[in-house]
Amino acid sequence: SDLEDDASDPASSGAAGDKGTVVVGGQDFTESQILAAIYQSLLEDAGYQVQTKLVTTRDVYLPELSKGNVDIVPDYLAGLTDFLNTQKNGPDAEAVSSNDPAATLAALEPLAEEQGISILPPSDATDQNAFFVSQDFAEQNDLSTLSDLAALGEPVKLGAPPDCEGRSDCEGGLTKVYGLDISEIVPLDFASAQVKDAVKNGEVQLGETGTTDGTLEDLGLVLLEDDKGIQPAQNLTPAVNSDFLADNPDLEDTFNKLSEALTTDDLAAMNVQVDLERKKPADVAAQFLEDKGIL
Amino acid sequence: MALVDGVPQCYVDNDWICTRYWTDYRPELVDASVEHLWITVISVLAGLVVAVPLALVARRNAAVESVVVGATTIIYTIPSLALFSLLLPFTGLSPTTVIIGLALYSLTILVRNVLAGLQGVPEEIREAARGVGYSDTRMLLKVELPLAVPVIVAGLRVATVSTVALATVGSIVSYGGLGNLLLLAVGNQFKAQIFAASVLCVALAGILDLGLLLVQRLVTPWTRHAR
Amino acid sequence: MALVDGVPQCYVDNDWICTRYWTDYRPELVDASVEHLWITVISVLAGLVVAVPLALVARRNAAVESVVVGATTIIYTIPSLALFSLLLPFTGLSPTTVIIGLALYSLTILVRNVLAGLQGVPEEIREAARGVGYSDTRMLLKVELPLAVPVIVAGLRVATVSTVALATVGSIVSYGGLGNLLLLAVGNQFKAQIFAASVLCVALAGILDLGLLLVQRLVTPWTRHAR
Amino acid sequence: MSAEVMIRLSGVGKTYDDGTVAVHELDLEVQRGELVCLVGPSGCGKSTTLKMINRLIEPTTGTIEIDGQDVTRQDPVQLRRGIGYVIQQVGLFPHQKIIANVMTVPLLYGESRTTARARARELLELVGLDPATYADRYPSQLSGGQQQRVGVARALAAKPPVLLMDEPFGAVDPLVRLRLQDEFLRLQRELGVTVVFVTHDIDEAVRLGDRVAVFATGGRLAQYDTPARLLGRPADDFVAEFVGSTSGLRRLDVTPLDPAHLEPLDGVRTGDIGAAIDVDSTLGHAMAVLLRDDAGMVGVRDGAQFVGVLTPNGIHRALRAALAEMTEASA
Amino acid sequence: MSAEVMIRLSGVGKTYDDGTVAVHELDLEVQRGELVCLVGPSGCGKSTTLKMINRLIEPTTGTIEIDGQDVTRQDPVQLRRGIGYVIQQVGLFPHQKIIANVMTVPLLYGESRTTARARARELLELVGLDPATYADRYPSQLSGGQQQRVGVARALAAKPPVLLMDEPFGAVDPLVRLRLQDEFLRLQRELGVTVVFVTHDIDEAVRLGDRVAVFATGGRLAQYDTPARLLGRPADDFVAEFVGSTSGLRRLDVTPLDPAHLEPLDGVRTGDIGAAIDVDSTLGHAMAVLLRDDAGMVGVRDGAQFVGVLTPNGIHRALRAALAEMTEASA
Ligand SMILES: Nc1ncnc2c1ncn2[C@@H]1O[C@H](COP(=O)(O)OP(=O)(O)OP(=O)(O)O)[C@@H](O)[C@H]1O
Ligand SMILES: Nc1ncnc2c1ncn2[C@@H]1O[C@H](COP(=O)(O)OP(=O)(O)OP(=O)(O)O)[C@@H](O)[C@H]1O
Ligand SMILES: [Mg+2]
Ligand SMILES: [Mg+2]
Repeated sequence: SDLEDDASDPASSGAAGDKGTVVVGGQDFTESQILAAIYQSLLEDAGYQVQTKLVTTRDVYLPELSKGNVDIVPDYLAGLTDFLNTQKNGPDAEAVSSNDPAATLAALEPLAEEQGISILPPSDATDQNAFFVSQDFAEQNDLSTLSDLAALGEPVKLGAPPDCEGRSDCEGGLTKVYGLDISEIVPLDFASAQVKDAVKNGEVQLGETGTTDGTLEDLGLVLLEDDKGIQPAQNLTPAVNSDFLADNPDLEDTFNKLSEALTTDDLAAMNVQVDLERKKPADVAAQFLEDKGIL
Repeated sequence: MALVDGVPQCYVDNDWICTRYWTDYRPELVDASVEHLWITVISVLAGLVVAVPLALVARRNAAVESVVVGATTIIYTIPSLALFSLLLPFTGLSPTTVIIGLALYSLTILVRNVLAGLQGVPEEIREAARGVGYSDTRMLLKVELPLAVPVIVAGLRVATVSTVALATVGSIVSYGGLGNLLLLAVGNQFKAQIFAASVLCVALAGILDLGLLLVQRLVTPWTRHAR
Repeated sequence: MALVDGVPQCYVDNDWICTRYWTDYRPELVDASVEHLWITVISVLAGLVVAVPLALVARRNAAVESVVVGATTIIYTIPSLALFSLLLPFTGLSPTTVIIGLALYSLTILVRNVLAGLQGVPEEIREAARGVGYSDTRMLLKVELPLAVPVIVAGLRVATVSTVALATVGSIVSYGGLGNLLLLAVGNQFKAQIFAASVLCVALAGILDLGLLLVQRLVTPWTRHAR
Repeated sequence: MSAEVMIRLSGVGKTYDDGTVAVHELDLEVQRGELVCLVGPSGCGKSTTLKMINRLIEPTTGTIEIDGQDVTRQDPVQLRRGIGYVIQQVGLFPHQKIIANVMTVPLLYGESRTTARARARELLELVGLDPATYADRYPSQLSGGQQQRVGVARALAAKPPVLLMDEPFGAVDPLVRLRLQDEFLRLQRELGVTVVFVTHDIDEAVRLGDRVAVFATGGRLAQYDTPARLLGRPADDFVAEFVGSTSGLRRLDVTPLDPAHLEPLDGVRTGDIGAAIDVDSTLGHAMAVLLRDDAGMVGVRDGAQFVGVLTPNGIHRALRAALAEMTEASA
Repeated sequence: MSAEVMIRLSGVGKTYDDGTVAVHELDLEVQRGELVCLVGPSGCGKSTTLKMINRLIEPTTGTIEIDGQDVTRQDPVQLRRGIGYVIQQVGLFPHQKIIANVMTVPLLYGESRTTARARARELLELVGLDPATYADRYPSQLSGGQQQRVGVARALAAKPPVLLMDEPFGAVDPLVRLRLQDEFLRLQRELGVTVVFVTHDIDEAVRLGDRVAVFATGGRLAQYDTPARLLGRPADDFVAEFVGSTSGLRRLDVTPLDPAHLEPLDGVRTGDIGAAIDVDSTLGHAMAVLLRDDAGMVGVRDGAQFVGVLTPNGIHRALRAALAEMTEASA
């Protein structure tokens, strides 16, 4: 529909359609949606016809990416690494991701290669997991880091997805690295309204969300700093089907330009625009590309 | 709260009801509703097309009935996530995945109601039909199915409404119709969108339900004349 | 692969089928199954208890029927996540949240089948009952409901099976029976647990379904004597 | 006298939605303890009339009173509890065994299960169905006539003051029917029940009815009279035709012997008398015996004593006399 | 002669699961074009017998042949297409209008809709239901007797070579029934249909049947004979009782006048003769006329010419003679 008078209708930019179709994959949360929209704009500008398919989990799009049903996905460095690692070596395999982006990338590349996936250079922008408490709780106990919380020495209930248990970037890291006493993991979705409610009304003390979550402040919640670095490097990186990349080598430049320009602050800002100002991801993406002078 | 100027107040307040949302997102809402509608309709029709022969096979004897009803039971208990993942390797990120899944779920309801409907046909009417030389097929088409229509349509209505609800799950493979909007909105607490998508879901279910009721009235005129 | 000694091979290989799992986790499996069972049974019974009066009110006139059926439709289209979040402020992290939610879902199926079943009672039998002086209540209890049993039980069976499946969603408030195990296992790719929980879900659904079938046979002995 | 009226229909009419006039301006009174038969051609509104009395169908015009009370002012359930009803389509409860179908009604009146069961067994015997064989069957395991008899037993089980019966013996053979009619009449007299009885069998109507209402197509009452007057003085051609050209013969079954029509025994040798019949036989029986053997006459006995002989001419005279008497009575 | 047998039951029996013997070792032959009536007390196995012929019920013993072919070797659907069937419970299709209910069968035989509709309208007229009024109603909008007639029309619509009818006129009044019987007999002779006709009305059986089979309880065949012999020489007490104590009277309706039993006109003045009847009337008609007026005799006319007078004694003699004749014939 061309009801929209926004200047950002990429489909109308000249060269559309003569390089064939590209399927952009991704997950259906705000950030991924914005990045998919940025990818779509870039690709359409490069003359492709673009279809975007946002799905719920990595399980769904990754096999499709390696099969070539999906061509390109904006993904997170450590998340992708861990996924491929456990897929190959089993759920109890030792983590090969770390808080060092270069090392993580080095671990990822061979794993991705095996699946027919190429990893383009990651951006500096990251979206790591993070833990939050209520503003009141933080003020009462003068908390700003996870170490502060551990120093309190009180058992805490953690609201996080069930897979948190034992993970080094979650319950495992919190107990082993920080020495937190986690009495119970209440299974609540990542960054969900439920977990935020539960923290706010004290059913749990600690909740899990992402560093680019723009909504916490409004809800009276605060992040605690990961001062001991248990969170692996979740730098944003384009994952491309290897065959597709081989057929379209010029894409690498396009996406490198994006990765260089993108920062964590950009992500948080764009998230706020979508999550709070309710702008459409496509519009936010177009604005971003224009501001950065990429398009 | 530091918000950019010109953002509509109801977005700022994150109101449930926000007329601005309905105009801003009209194309998305229309597209999603249309997708939701056709996925639902095709799934239920596919389910019905499979359910009727299954029910017919099932009523031949008690053992087959147990197997058929048991099998559809098992399908129904497979969580949609798992079912879709099972289908994914074969059908990929396509509407087919969703449609097959939804059709399979609707089977459970449809098979049982088709069976119950057929069982409800009075024996003397069956005997009269057999007596004048109706073949099994003809009796089915001309007597049993028409008389079973109220119960079958009751099943179709449940199946349709339930499919409208379940179709949202299709968002896991990006063909969830209004479910796509719903899931995104739940993720970022976009209440106006949650509300709009939910209302449209309900409206869709309501319209389909009403439509089926009218169809039933139309095809069972004899029930309107009291004795 | 550096693995701790003495870890069973099927854990190491992450096999789907792992007998060791079943013995190691027996208490968890039993607890989860029991929880699943009682949550399901109570939810469906609660649904039935509400559905019958609703159906009775509904059949008084077409307008009320539309309202009742429409309302249950609306409930059915509310995604479980949303429904549970709506209930959460009132009932908190308790089984009540799950049971109310599941009972509400089962309403849709039950109300329609109770209605369809009652409609299927032959007019001359109703007339005979009215003629000998049956009150509406007595006719309902002694004539209409018994004759509607096959259709009502068909609905109960769908509702039960569907509730067994839906009960897993209760895990979002940590009362999901086997769903709790399932969700954990999906989270950390513990295939033996995914398999065991799924099998138990299916078995539970199958057993309940069969149980209801037997109940139906028991309470409708007259259907066994062919004319 | 008006206290004696049990059921009164005044100007009762029923027009269905599509304009069909099923019953037209009907006035009908039934005395307490009376048995009134409704007869008439198929589709003339008999069932509709019956169902209006117990409010299964609401009349479009007129009023219906039972025992002086307007039925439309009464609670239909309470009303029907006081009225037994045998439905034309039989309408047994398919999910209940035969015994339970019959017990249904006494239980409704608050009888204990034991009493109800005993009464049900009694009634099954009465309608000729051995409880040992039939009590525990389901309706679908009975023949058409057997099902119908269960329906009658069910209606009788309540000992209701008013009984509406819609072709209750339509599907049973003449022997069983005769027996049922006799039993039913005995019961009806004994209990003093007021009965409205629909039948299309004019013989049955004449045999059972204290009065008979003949309906014409379109729900019009053509004649309402005692059987004797109906046969002797049909109100119009329609009634005459409906009651049948053989109406004189029908009277054979309802006319008792009259010693006045016997010929004296004088000069008749006992050997000449083929057979003997009782003095309180009907003419019909006399004629049957007369035809059976070749004597041309039949002896008539009062106890052990012969009182005369009956010849074909005697029967003719007796019939004629009965007809004349009727005509006078109705004049 | 054996080529003439259309339906042959040999040693046919049916025992239900619970041990009820519905039909016991039945041998029965029906000639081509013959109309056989089955009568007997309620529950004696008439319906069961009928349903075994078109395989709605499978016999437990014996064989059934139609036109020389064992029915169990035939496809039941094909078999039933050649056999019209009127079910005792009427069994109209509630979801089809009256006209569609009747059209059902011709359509089954591949007739065009136009032909089927025309035939259905014809048959509705035949059974006394005006198509203009009833064609577009649903079964629930008809009275009991009207529904039953639609059932008959439906079975006749196929012009089947064999017709099984289970109490087809049980719910209609005597006038309509007489008309239906006449129409039906005409049609049956015209088309040469072979009919097995269940009825509990012995009058109907005698009137319609070429032969009548009387069943006794327990599904035993008590007698299988022409109506005349059945009335004149009942095989046993059961048959005698069933056929009725008034069987002599029943004969009135089937026995024609015989000039031999008339008295001469000599010495009778025309004024003395009450009324006149035709020489080919039945005795029944004669008697009805005789009773109607006071003359004690009735004139008998052949065309314009009086041939004699009939007195009560004459009727008696005629009946006696008919009985004697029958007895000889069956001896
Ligand atoms: N399913 C059954 N199980 C047991 N007995 C049965 C079953 N169906 C019928 N019968 C019995 O078989 C006998 C014959 O039944 P059938 O219907 O043939 O009688 P009928 O001669 O047609 O009687 P009617 O004149 O009353 O219709 C009856 O005594 C009946 O009770
Ligand atoms: N729902 C209806 N709509 C229209 N006409 C109807 C309806 N029900 C019955 N009729 C008509 O009303 C008339 C009277 O019906 P009713 O059932 O009272 O007849 P009946 O005297 O009992 O006949 P039968 O002896 O055949 O049972 C019939 O002509 C019938 O066609
Ligand atoms: Mg009637
Ligand atoms: Mg029968």
